[in-house]
Amino acid sequence: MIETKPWSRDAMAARLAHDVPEGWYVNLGIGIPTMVADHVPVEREVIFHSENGVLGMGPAPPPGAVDPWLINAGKKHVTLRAGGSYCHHADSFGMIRGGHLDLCVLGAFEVAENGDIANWATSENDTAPAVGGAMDLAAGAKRLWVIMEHTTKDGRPKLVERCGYPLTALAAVTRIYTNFAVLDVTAGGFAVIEMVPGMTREALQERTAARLAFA
Amino acid sequence: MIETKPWSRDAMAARLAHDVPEGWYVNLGIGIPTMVADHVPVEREVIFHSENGVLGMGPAPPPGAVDPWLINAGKKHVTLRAGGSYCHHADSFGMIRGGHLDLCVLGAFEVAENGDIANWATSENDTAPAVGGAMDLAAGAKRLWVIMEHTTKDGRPKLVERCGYPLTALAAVTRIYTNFAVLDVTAGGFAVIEMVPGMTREALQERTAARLAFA
Amino acid sequence: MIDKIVPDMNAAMAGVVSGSTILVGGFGSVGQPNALIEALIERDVRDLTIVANNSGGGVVGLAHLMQRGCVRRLICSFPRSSNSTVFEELYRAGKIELEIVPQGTMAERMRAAGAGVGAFYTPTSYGTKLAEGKETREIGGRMHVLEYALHGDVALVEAWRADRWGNLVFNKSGRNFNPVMAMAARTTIVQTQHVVELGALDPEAIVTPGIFVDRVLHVPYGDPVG
Amino acid sequence: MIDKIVPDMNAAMAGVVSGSTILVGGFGSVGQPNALIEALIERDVRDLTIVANNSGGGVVGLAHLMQRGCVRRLICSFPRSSNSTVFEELYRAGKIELEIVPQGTMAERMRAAGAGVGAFYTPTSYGTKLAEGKETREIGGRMHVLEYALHGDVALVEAWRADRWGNLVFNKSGRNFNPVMAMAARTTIVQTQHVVELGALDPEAIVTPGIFVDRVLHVPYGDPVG
Repeated sequence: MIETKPWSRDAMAARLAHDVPEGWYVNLGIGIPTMVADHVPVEREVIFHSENGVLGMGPAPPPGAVDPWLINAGKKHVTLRAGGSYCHHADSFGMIRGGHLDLCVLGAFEVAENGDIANWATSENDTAPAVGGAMDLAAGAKRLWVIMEHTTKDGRPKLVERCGYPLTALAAVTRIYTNFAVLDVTAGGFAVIEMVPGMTREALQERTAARLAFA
Repeated sequence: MIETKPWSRDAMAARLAHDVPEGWYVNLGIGIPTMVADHVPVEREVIFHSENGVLGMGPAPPPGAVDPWLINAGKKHVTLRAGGSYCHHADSFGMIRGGHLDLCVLGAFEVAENGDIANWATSENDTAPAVGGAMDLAAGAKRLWVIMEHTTKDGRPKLVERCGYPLTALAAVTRIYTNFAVLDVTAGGFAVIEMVPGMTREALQERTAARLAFA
Repeated sequence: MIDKIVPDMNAAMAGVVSGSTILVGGFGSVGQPNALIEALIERDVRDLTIVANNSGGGVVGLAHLMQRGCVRRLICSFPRSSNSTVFEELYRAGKIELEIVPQGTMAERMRAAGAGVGAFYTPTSYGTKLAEGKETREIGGRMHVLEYALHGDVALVEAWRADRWGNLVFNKSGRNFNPVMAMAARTTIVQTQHVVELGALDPEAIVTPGIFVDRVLHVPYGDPVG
Repeated sequence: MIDKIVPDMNAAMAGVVSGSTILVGGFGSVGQPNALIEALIERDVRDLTIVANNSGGGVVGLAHLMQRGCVRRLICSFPRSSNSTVFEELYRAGKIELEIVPQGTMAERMRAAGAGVGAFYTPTSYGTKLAEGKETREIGGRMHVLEYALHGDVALVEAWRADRWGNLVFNKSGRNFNPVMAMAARTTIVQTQHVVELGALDPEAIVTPGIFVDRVLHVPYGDPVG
């Protein structure tokens, strides 16, 4: 196996951000997805949505300028851009479920080759399960992209033939950004559209528990 | 049959208005119901709702002070009281269907002794039928009162055992104000609670196509 | 830079084709996108399904559109008015189809379409002619009727103020069906009395956020008449 | 004169009894009616079903209420947080029931309750554990799950400004579930930071009209913490 330097989380977020065009309405999940916003230049107008009724979110406020009344779905303080607006939870999820978001980016425990996603519960949870808005977002957005490490910390593939963990939504994911590659979910399964420099087809396949197609 | 002087439309509206307490949220249908508002003194705060997204309607504006952007469901120019607000049609009918109106007052072609109401279509219509918000209001308000002439112009009773015209809602009406009497709809049918001066039980029964109970 | 403001009617109406389902805002003459309706007539799109609360009066707006034979089917709560003769004549002659929907059910069906709700149970119309043939279900001791989401290909909306992101506010009872229809269509086209700078609308008071809006045309026509 | 402003907490909480289903506004620590939650604890109402997005953190608010053994059942989308230990311990010990609901479904179920919709079909959760045992239906080529309206006996709401008719506006992301819950309960009790004269709120910008509000208590507590 050839040694490769995987993309950092920041690089993954930047890679995904590169594919988000101006004018899209985008919801970013907690974790790596949130980092995507930092890589969209402010002059490229992308309108970020947060489940808790914020549309047109801006970046985190500078220290000293925090408004305690303005948080995102991750409970972090944010700002509002000119043109932004507030709404209540039923209206906010109307936007989500009604297919008005061009893109949702989520993390995941597993993605299956048919686009199934598992990202809310693992059999290892001994605390109570917590779903939040993940199922609404996964089922509702026009496109669902996943951004995650290619494998778990102990090297288990997260791209699989069939999810083992409880599902969040069926056949929802259309694209995955990992620390090793960018993949599309196609009718024929995972199709690799880009790999980290130094990565080989064989090495990527080894780290993946489903058959990969290469363009 | 003893000669009686029936209540005028204005007197009927005043009689009904007398029974509307402060604090109620009230929707008034087109026709005689609309006249009810004129008989609620302004210091008795009753909050009038109009289907087209107006809550807290005030009286018609004086000539010269008409705002062309503010109409009620009857397409008449109205005003807004301090404390009033606007909403869109889905929210407005959420108020109606969700049981948040204390009272709706409608006119009717017929009311049956079980509270069925027919007020939107007659077999005589040769134009297209038009239902508007009648079915939502009849099904949704906490109380549905009907205000109407006791009989048709040609003397046919409008209080009946069973409606002949297409129904607006089933078992919805709880009280009727006519030009001759005020009646409750009870489990035992129509119960007369007041009659116009000079009216007798026998004469009222003659003008009614269902058995009347008298207190 | 996002700019949903379009320069002219051609740009506003691009891609609106015959056979479409078109949601038309307004209640009575207030909040009706008259300029956009007139543009439908000029473009001579036909075989339309129109969803609107009223059928139009006189020979302007929707009545004009119907008179020109452009409307195959009307979904409507109240097609009757003091001067709705165009519709009534077409209807009697069997030249236009009519689906009567209770006003609240019509609003809720479009809200469902906009909010990704496939269908819902409402107590409205249970036991009436308008519920004939529809599924029913008892919920919480009360009978309900199953109603499906009502989607539009296009929504024609009138707003009071709009910005380049497509954020909208309305004027008094001009709000009516407009925000609901804006949610429910694939393409939402707005005529607005006023265009304002981005940021000029109070974020707490924006009624229709731009996420529901595709194109905005500035049509400062003035007050509704009639 | 209508006056929904109540003089003290006793008047605000009158009639709130054990066994109730209580809808509690707030998302994270923003827009949470903390004073009203504390009053539940002081009144020692028990056997409660709480509907809230989160399970509370630390040992204040909802966590405090649970710690005191007042909550039998929690209906919630996200009971986990960095410091939600009170809930987690009770849950592991089998001392509290949990119904997990997707956040949008939870909001929509309460909106349905408020808007008189008995039940609705949503694509959310189809094919997942949270849809197990639920009715499904194909609509427009897509599978949907049937979800029922979620009514409250009481809603506890936090507002920014309120008038004596009970009209409310909120502050930024403090809006969240508050307007939805206000619609969905038999009795809606509001704590508001500011009380204003009738007519001071812009009629175009009132978010929750007083028709959904029963009592308003002035609690100028300041900013959310944490």
